[in-house]
Amino acid sequence: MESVKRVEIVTVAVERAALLAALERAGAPGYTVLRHAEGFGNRGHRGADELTDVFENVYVLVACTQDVAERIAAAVRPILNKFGGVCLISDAQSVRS
Amino acid sequence: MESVKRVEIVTVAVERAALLAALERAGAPGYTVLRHAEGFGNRGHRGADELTDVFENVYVLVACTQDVAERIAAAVRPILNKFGGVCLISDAQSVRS
Amino acid sequence: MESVKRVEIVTVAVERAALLAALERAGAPGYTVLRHAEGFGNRGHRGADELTDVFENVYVLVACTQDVAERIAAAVRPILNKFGGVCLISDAQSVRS
Amino acid sequence: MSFLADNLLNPPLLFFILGMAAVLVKSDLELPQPFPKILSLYLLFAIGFKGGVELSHSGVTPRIAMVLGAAVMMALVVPVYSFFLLRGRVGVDNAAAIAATYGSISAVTFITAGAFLNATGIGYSGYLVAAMALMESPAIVVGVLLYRMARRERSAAEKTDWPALLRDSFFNGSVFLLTGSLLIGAATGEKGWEAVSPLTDGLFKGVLCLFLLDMGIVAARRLGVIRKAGLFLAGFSVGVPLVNAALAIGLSRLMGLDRGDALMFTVLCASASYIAVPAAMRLAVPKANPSYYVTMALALTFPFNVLVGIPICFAVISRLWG
Amino acid sequence: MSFLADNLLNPPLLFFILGMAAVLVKSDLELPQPFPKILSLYLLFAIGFKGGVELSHSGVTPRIAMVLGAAVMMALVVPVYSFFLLRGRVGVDNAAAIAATYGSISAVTFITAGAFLNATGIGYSGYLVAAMALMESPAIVVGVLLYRMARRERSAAEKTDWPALLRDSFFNGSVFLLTGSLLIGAATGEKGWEAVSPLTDGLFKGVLCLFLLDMGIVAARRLGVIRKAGLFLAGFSVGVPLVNAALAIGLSRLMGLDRGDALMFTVLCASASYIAVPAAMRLAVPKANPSYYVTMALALTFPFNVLVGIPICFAVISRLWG
Amino acid sequence: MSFLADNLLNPPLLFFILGMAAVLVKSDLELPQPFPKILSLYLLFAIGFKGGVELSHSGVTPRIAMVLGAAVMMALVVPVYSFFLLRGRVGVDNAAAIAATYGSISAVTFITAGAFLNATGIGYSGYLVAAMALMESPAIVVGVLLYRMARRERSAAEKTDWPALLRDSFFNGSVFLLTGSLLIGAATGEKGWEAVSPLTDGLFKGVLCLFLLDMGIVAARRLGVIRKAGLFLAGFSVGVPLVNAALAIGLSRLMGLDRGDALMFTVLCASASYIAVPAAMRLAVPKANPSYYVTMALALTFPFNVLVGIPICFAVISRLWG
Ligand SMILES: Nc1ncnc2c1ncn2[C@@H]1O[C@H](COP(=O)(O)O)[C@@H](O)[C@H]1O
Ligand SMILES: Nc1ncnc2c1ncn2[C@@H]1O[C@H](COP(=O)(O)O)[C@@H](O)[C@H]1O
Ligand SMILES: Nc1ncnc2c1ncn2[C@@H]1O[C@H](COP(=O)(O)O)[C@@H](O)[C@H]1O
Ligand code: NA
Ligand code: NA
Ligand code: NA
Repeated sequence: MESVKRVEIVTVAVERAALLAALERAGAPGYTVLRHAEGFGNRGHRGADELTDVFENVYVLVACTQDVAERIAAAVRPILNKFGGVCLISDAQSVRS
Repeated sequence: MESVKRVEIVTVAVERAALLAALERAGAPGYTVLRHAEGFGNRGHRGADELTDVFENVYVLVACTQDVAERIAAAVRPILNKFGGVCLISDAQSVRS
Repeated sequence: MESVKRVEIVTVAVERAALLAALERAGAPGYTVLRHAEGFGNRGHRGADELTDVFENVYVLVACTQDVAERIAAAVRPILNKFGGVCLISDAQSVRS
Repeated sequence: MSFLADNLLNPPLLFFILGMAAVLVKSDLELPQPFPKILSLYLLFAIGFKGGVELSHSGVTPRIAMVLGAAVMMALVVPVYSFFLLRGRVGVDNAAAIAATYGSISAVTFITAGAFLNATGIGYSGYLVAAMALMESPAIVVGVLLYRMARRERSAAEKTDWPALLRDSFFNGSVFLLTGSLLIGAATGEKGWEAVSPLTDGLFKGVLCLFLLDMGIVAARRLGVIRKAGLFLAGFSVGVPLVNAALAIGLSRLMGLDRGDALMFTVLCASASYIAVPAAMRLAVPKANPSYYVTMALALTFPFNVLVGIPICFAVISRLWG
Repeated sequence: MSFLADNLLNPPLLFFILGMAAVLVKSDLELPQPFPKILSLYLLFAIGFKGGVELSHSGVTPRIAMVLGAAVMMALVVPVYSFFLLRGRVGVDNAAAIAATYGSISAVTFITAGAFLNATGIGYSGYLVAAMALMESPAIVVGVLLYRMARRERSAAEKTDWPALLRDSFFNGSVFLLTGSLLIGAATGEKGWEAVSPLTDGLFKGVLCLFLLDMGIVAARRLGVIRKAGLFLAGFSVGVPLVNAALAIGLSRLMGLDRGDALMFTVLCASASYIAVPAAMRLAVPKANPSYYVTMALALTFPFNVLVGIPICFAVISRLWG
Repeated sequence: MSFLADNLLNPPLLFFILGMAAVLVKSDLELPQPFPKILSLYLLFAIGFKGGVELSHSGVTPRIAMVLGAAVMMALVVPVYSFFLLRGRVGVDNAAAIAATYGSISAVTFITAGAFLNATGIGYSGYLVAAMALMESPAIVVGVLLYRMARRERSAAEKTDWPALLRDSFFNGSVFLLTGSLLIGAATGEKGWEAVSPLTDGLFKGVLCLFLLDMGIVAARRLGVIRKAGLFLAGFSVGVPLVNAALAIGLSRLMGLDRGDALMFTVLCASASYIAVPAAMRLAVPKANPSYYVTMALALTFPFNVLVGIPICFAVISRLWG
């Protein structure tokens, strides 16, 4: 078991590729992506029931070190500012062999 | 960075609209919804492979203050009692500009 | 409210059935499954855009006691070793009636 | 028994069996979600439109009105007698849910019977689709009424949300699409039919094959849960449809239906719902166990009807009608 | 007004209304994702291929080149005048996004007009599909240019990522599939048509019914947000398409188009985009509020056009053309 | 080289190229999941059913039995020689997986070859679909056997779960659906064909266009990973299919197949699996790197075969057969 940071990001689906590239640049050792997230926030309801991806969100989970988590936070902040969403950081233990 | 509560709820998909309305009434500043969750619990396996939504779950994540989290817990409890599911509350740091 | 462990597992989709069976054997009182997860890790990008399930991941969330979490960790480790993925354990409060 | 064998040479039936076989040999074959839901919407759209177009030709004659009345009557009577048969054995909650399940109908059973008829060269009248639409919801309301009556004394606190229940019963997605397509078919008649028939008619049987393949997979997966239901409920899943079929055959004879219409009316009465009813029951009778009522309808009654029930009913009708 | 009633006996239109009705009565009917996206890809593929095959017959004559030029001109002019109409009322960001929305086109409106024409026995020429493909993107670029010019002084920091924007405008999925299918249709001609027409032609109207059913649901759900937009924008959503239609009818007359082609050209100019434009605006003008521009295009202009605009334009054209 | 150009005027091929182009210009065009999986199930269902119906006419003659035997033999021989070619270069794990990949077949290559033939006015016999079904699994078993033999000495701990492997090889979804549809087609013959052919035959080519559009996207995305594979494996991806094609053409001549059947038999031998094999290899040889074997089959061998291999083989066969 090893202490890690769990970083969770939700933002607009159209930024998915840009977000993942930013995560890799920030040194994320891996990530898991769940598409087709719906949501509600400052920009109203985002329905995932539309004909375009514009109203769809994406959810990404990263397990990483404190260091990388900070770099991710810095990289994600401008995306959140421009397109909306949230980024949560919490603690976890990672099971590894 | 700001300390927040992460509230996660899993319950039956047919209650999605009612759950989201309850969250908004309880003051959730936002939420993220992942549909088509499968699961297992007291009511057996819920497969998401059926022709009806009856055996499907929904997963919802809310980042909010301690206060709102408590109100959400109170609002969600009767839904969980009637329809099953879980509600977990944990701690996180929210990255905000 | 009751203190529980949140166990999250991400691994390859083709191992879903084996993983869930392992969770039940380890005494998980329930679990929630999100299919069609994409990801990145030691084995490269896993796209979920393929014609086969081979490049798809599955995300599983379990709320359980410390005890069960440890048994799950032990059960999941060989799967992660063989097929890749992550398993994170964190703390939460469970809302129950 | 050659009519049973004939039935089995129908492609849709064979795909149903193929689906069951896939589960048996642990193949990973599955139709990915939401494909099965899409196929099911397609079938409702197609069958509703076709029925509507035919209704636009026949109009609603007194004879048709009578059959529609008989259909609704069966949808009201079946849940009542089923409820009293069941409540001693499985409790009020499950009894209400199962009663509603057997009072309502299964569109896919109806459609499969249509394909069966078609293969024998016989047709059926479009108003039977209207009968199907009319039978889907009332049983739900009856089931919940019975439940409320039996429960009254005990829990004043627990209250049924009637507006939500009626909405779920009468406007639930499948009922709404079927009825809407029927009305649009009736309104646009032959001209509408020309526009949509390559989709709704040409592809119908092929799509039915794929849908039954999925039904076979789903039914076989559920079979595992059947032990929980026990012998009584397993018997109920086969016996009650047979009783309802016998009643329906009698009524058909009385109303002077022809062979095709008689079979379709019979199949409506004998089939059990696993789409509309469970959705409503979750809300109205949440303590009823879907492992019982869905499994019975989907994994026992449906396979029984499509494999055995339909050809038997047709054999009986053919003999009686001479 | 009988032409309005006629229009309403078209199955696709009736399914659009059925979708709206489903939301009104709170039915849980919905076409599960990604079914609507698939239907929309199908429609683009089918309409593009067909247009291409027809182009392979006609070739690109000077007359056709002129119409294509006029189409692009309208796509450039409409966003300019719209922007200046709007910026005082809703700010530069929203003005730019709405301007682009109304300069670009809606393929489904075009397709619905084609089905309407078809029901009256009139056809239209394949090059109009090319006009549609050409009109989709330029308005986006104009909208963003206007936005950048108005913003210049204020924010030097904020920069448009032009390569990304051009990619999103010209190579966005729907534009790309439509154009690609058009080119392939043109390249393979009659032989290609034979191979794919059972899919692209036979099923077209039936699929359009299902797609409009979904559009009805989505549009009705969005109607709730319309109050936010306010009376001015609601007026804009109906008024500007009418103005554009009038301009287009005049241009059609000048260019000597026949009735069918005139209607389709008019519909392109009068329709507003809710697929390609929003996707590009999210990136280029992120502060514009999609609750405004998407709702206007989807929940007001689209229903207005398909229910009222198309038959009115056709009546006007029929009268003028004599 | 006119046969190469002819091939390129086939709509399915052009859509494959369109898909690759979409990735190249960074368009966001994609067929949303699970649409591609559904299309792939449809193609297996359609091709299987059709093959079965034709088998019901021809029966299994000694000549057909011989060809089926030759097909299985090729599926056993190809992985053996491939394994020994590869193991020195890429290790035992990757060698086993790649060997199995090239011993097994790609249904879509087969189908594309059928469309190619069809465009030249030639048909092929239904039993070749049976050959395809028979060739899909054995190579998987051979690959894993070779792997176990090479590994024996080293790791007694690591054990192959043979029941799971055999299940994955012989009952994996795509093999199961293809074989099942074949059997149902054979059982229901002409009557079954009539019922399903509007779906399975009418739409076939159009659906193939959409599916190849997706294949083009997926293949082009994977192309990026190819550098990892290196020149040796890239050469293997093109060279081994050519060798297998040459062997198959020789065998076809020996067995006296006609031109159409010879081409289809050749294509089976020359194609490489990217659906059934990877699924089984993940479990049985988890250390083999899918970036190698899937990329080779999907991003090199498949495009090579459909763009160049099929027309070349056909030209050679046409010349040899005179
Ligand atoms: N407090 C929150 N908790 C969970 N998810 C949120 C929260 N706020 C925003 N989101 C997600 O982020 C998306 C964009 O947020 P916003 O920009 O605030 O509209 C929403 O649609 C939600 O999916
Ligand atoms: N301990 C648990 N951990 C994670 N998810 C759970 C747990 N218990 C229940 N669930 C989820 O909640 C749904 C309903 O739970 P239940 O009412 O206990 O059957 C299940 O199908 C799971 O998706
Ligand atoms: N650090 C990480 N954070 C989140 N998810 C991860 C991480 N590492 C791996 N994963 C997930 O596990 C899958 C398999 O991981 P791997 O075996 O490392 O390639 C990846 O495709 C991701 O979905
Ligand atoms: Na019934
Ligand atoms: Na326009
Ligand atoms: Na091969």
